[in-house]
Amino acid sequence: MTQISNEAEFRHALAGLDADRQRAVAALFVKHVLPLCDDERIAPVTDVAAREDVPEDKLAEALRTARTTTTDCHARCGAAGDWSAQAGYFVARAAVAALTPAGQMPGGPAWQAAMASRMAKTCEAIVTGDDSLGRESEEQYRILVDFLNS
Amino acid sequence: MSKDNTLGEILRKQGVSRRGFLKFCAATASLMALPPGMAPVIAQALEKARRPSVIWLSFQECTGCTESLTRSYSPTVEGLIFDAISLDYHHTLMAASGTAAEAAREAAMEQSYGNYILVVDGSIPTRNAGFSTIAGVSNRDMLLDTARGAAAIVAVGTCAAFGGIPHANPNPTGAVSVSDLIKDKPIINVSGCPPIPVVITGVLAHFLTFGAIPDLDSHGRPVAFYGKSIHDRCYRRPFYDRGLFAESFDDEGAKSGWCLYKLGCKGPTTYNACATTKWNEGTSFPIESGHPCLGCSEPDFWDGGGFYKAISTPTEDIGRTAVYAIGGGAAAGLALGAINRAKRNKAEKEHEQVTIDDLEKGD
Amino acid sequence: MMTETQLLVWLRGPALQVAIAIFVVGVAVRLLEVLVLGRKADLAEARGSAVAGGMRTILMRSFPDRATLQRAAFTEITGYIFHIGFFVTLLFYAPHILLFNSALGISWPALPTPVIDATAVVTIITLVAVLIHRLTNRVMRFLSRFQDYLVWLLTILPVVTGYIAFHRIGVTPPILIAIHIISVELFLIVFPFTKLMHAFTLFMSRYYNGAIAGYRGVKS
Amino acid sequence: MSASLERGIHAFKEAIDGPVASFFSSCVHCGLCAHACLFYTETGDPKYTPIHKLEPLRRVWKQEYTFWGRYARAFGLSKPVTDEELGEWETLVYDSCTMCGRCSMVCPVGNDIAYMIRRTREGMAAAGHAPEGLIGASRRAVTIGSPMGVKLPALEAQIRHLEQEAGLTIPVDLEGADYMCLLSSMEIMNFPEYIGAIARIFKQANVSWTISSEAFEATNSGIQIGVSEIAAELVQRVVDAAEKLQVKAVISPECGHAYMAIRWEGPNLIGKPFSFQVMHIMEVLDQLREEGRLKTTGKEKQRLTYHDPCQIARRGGVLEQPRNLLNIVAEDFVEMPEAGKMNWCCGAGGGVSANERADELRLRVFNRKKSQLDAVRAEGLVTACSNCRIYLEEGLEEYHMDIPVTGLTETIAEHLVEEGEGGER
Repeated sequence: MTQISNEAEFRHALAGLDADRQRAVAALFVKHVLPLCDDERIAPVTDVAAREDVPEDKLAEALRTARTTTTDCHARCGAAGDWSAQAGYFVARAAVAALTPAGQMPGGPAWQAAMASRMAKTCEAIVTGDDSLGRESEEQYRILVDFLNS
Repeated sequence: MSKDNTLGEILRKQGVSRRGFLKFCAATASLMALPPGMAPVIAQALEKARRPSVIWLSFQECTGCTESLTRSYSPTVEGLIFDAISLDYHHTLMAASGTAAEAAREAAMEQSYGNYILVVDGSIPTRNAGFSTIAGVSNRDMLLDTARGAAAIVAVGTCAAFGGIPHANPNPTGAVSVSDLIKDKPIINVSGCPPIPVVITGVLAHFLTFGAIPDLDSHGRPVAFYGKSIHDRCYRRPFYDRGLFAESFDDEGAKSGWCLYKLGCKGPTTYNACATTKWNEGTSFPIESGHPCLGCSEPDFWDGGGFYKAISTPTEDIGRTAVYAIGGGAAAGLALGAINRAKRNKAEKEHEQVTIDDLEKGD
Repeated sequence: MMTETQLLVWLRGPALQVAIAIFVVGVAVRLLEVLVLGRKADLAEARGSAVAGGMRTILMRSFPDRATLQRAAFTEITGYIFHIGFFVTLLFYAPHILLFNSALGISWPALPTPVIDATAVVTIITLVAVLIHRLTNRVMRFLSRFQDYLVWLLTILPVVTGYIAFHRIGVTPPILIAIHIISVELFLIVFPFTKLMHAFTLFMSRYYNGAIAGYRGVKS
Repeated sequence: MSASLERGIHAFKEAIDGPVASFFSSCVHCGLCAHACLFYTETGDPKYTPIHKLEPLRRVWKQEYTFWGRYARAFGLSKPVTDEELGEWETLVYDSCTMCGRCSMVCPVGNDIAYMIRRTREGMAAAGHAPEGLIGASRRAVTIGSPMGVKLPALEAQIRHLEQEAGLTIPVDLEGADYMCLLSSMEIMNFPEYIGAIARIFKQANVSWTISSEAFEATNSGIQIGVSEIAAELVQRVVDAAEKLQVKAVISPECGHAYMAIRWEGPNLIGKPFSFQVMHIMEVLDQLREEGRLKTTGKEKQRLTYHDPCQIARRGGVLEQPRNLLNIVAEDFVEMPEAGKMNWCCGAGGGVSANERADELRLRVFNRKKSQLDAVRAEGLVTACSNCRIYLEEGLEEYHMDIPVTGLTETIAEHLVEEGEGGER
């Protein structure tokens, strides 16, 4: 039973996964923070990411949808920023990371998806001021451990 | 030779063969740019021409024109023509002098009133009659008096045609040309300093043949002789066209006969027949002898900006003007610049702070 | 009535003096009006040398970068041709050199007259092409005002009248030379009030441009 | 006192100096600047010709600062600038110009047109003709401290997240540190990984750095809208914070106009040289690389190309550094045609992105960037300005091009050698 208790082990474990498994665990991270995003396009896209045997074009099409959503909800330069909208933006970015083919993302899709999901949680924390939500990384370690053991 | 002989009889008496006479007429026809067919017409007219009476008045002149025309060392066909006319009055040439000379002139005027030819050389002083008089009569009065009965007037030489050298700046005598004083008579200006002999006789021949004056250009000069500029007919033109110029009077360029533009040649702005008929029976003409054309057949050639300064050079000291202008411009520029700078700095001092609330237009 | 000789003497004399005076004073005033306004010292920490940058741009801006050359080939090429043609005709035609020599005291060898003649023809044709381009090209037509067309005319006239005066086409030559001199004097008189000033201010403009960029370490 | 035409003209008068006068004297209406401006090349509309955008300033120069112009005005021959005209010119000066300076690089007589646009905006803003978006941003920048309203608590939450979850230390208000890092709101909101990246890099290279809680905002809406007083106020905050913390240098983050504002315009805005250096983050990283303090491993496999942000490269002078850095983390780094100091703008700089009215035009002219990218068929685009980054993403999205865009600092951070804490990566 691998134990993951810090960032290096977490990254190391993720890096060890092959493309499909990275996508699957990334989908789990995204699902975990999905409630923070009110853009309905992200949920189906995350499901596509979660499925094992998905044809290439389906994945690419899902990626394009996720990218479009990211572009739509990023904070506009110079406009008054809305942190809850930002949370949705980061969930979308997490979905994009999950669906991006392995070689194109520095650090790998799963790790990027995890980082983006944590950012979504931070944005939520800024809005609610409730610091307890800050332990997203522990949640992700647990998700990864369950995933590796399943 | 009495007056009633025809020109033809006189010439035969002097031994000019019919063929020689016809050759002269052909030469004159070609010279006058008349069609070859005109040669017999000229011959016929000259044959029958009554000996025209010619009065030659010399005013402010240097006798160069007369000299040019009457060189005695070689009898030329022009000379014969000249002898053929009845020159009734010419200071230099006539034997009589003093009152006899004037009497001859008055006699000639009365006798062929209305159809004698008045030839004038020299300009006419107008500022003070005393500058130039003949037998106590001022040039001006004599001209006006003699011109009244003239059939035509031939102003020989740039002085008579345009005022020439006496007219040159500052023109102390108030010299003017014939056409400045006489407005009601046909005047043929045969400019040049002196003019080409064959041009003078050519004009006379034309008048004798056709009884009218030849086509004239805007300056009253016969187009046949003054239609083209020296430059157009200059034998050195190819050098000009290729840009080969003599830099000084005895450099390689000058020795190889290159264009004299840089030495002040006024060929391009001078109208005369020098380049074609040349001088001294076709021996040469100024440019051929290596000296730039002075433009002597043009009005005010004496004040034409320097005989040895090229046409393209300024006639005033441009360098000095530029230096003064730079001084003036700099001063003005600094002053105006200072005003601008003060205005801009004042604007900055009076700057009204713009805050975020001032970005909206006034409601 | 002024005779042709008097006209030429006047044109080459007082009239030329007036034209030169207006030209020199005008240019001096325009240049000083710009220079005296000056420029505030840059307080930021320099990365490169402004002076080196300025000098460099004065030279290098004459050579367009490849992409601009491709995009606006016509403007660039015709621009070079008629500028070089204009200056070669002006500076290397023997009689012109006499003019500069008598005004400035310096002289230099001339090019053969047929070369100048050909250059003048090329310059005229190119300037006509430039006018057509200014009338038809979207951007140039949009930008052009009356002054652009006036300056075009005043620039081509000296070359055309000079060509005609040399080849003595039409009216009597002294008038052709007079017209040529008049067109040059018109060019000189109008010069300081129009974009012809670029012949002088472009050095300052390029210098400022290069200095601003050079200060920041960019070769502009 | 509300904005008015009279104040606008007054600002124009102040804005005119030697260079402006020289430039207007030199323009020959040749139209070459249009061919360098993507707003013209992609629309073909001659009104976007750069020099034409300066018409109001030109007329004020002519009527106020030339003998001939004043003379003509005295005789009523000249056309004074009217408020309607300024209204008409607003879209030309703000929506269709990012002050990218490409026109300034090609003008054959050397006119620095971007220099003059920056000054024209001083008059436009004072005359009340600045776009809504920029007015809002400037208001927020002055009142809240960030054009996007990012307050300190939000930044602190980000910092907390980075410290607890990524185990990094983000020193805030650390007096005597060597470097004080500024952040742009865009980074804090959209690309917070930048903060994580510099934290990791500086940790590895043991750089002493800090972030000031009083002045963490790098952007400067003042120079975008064209109100030097606002720009000076924003710069002064950074100067005060830097001097309070006695840092040796301030690091301008991955933001184009922020670098221009603090590095080049800053001292001139507040009227005195800085007591500290100003460096762009890429200059710092390149310096670390040279000093061997930037240990990276592995390289990006996909074909990467780099977008030079105009205010950093062409107008800012930071050109070689990104190349040096990319060459250590990218195997297949290719340059776009006309990259470097002649790079084409992303179309969103100089306040255009904050101006909603300009969105449609901005996306339309992005086609120029597209054709530049098409020439190298890149699989990844790296840049060093978060505004460029987000609007490159938007542009690529609009033209259906699947090219991920990443920040350079972040890409470097991904390849850092992780020492200690759980061994080799």
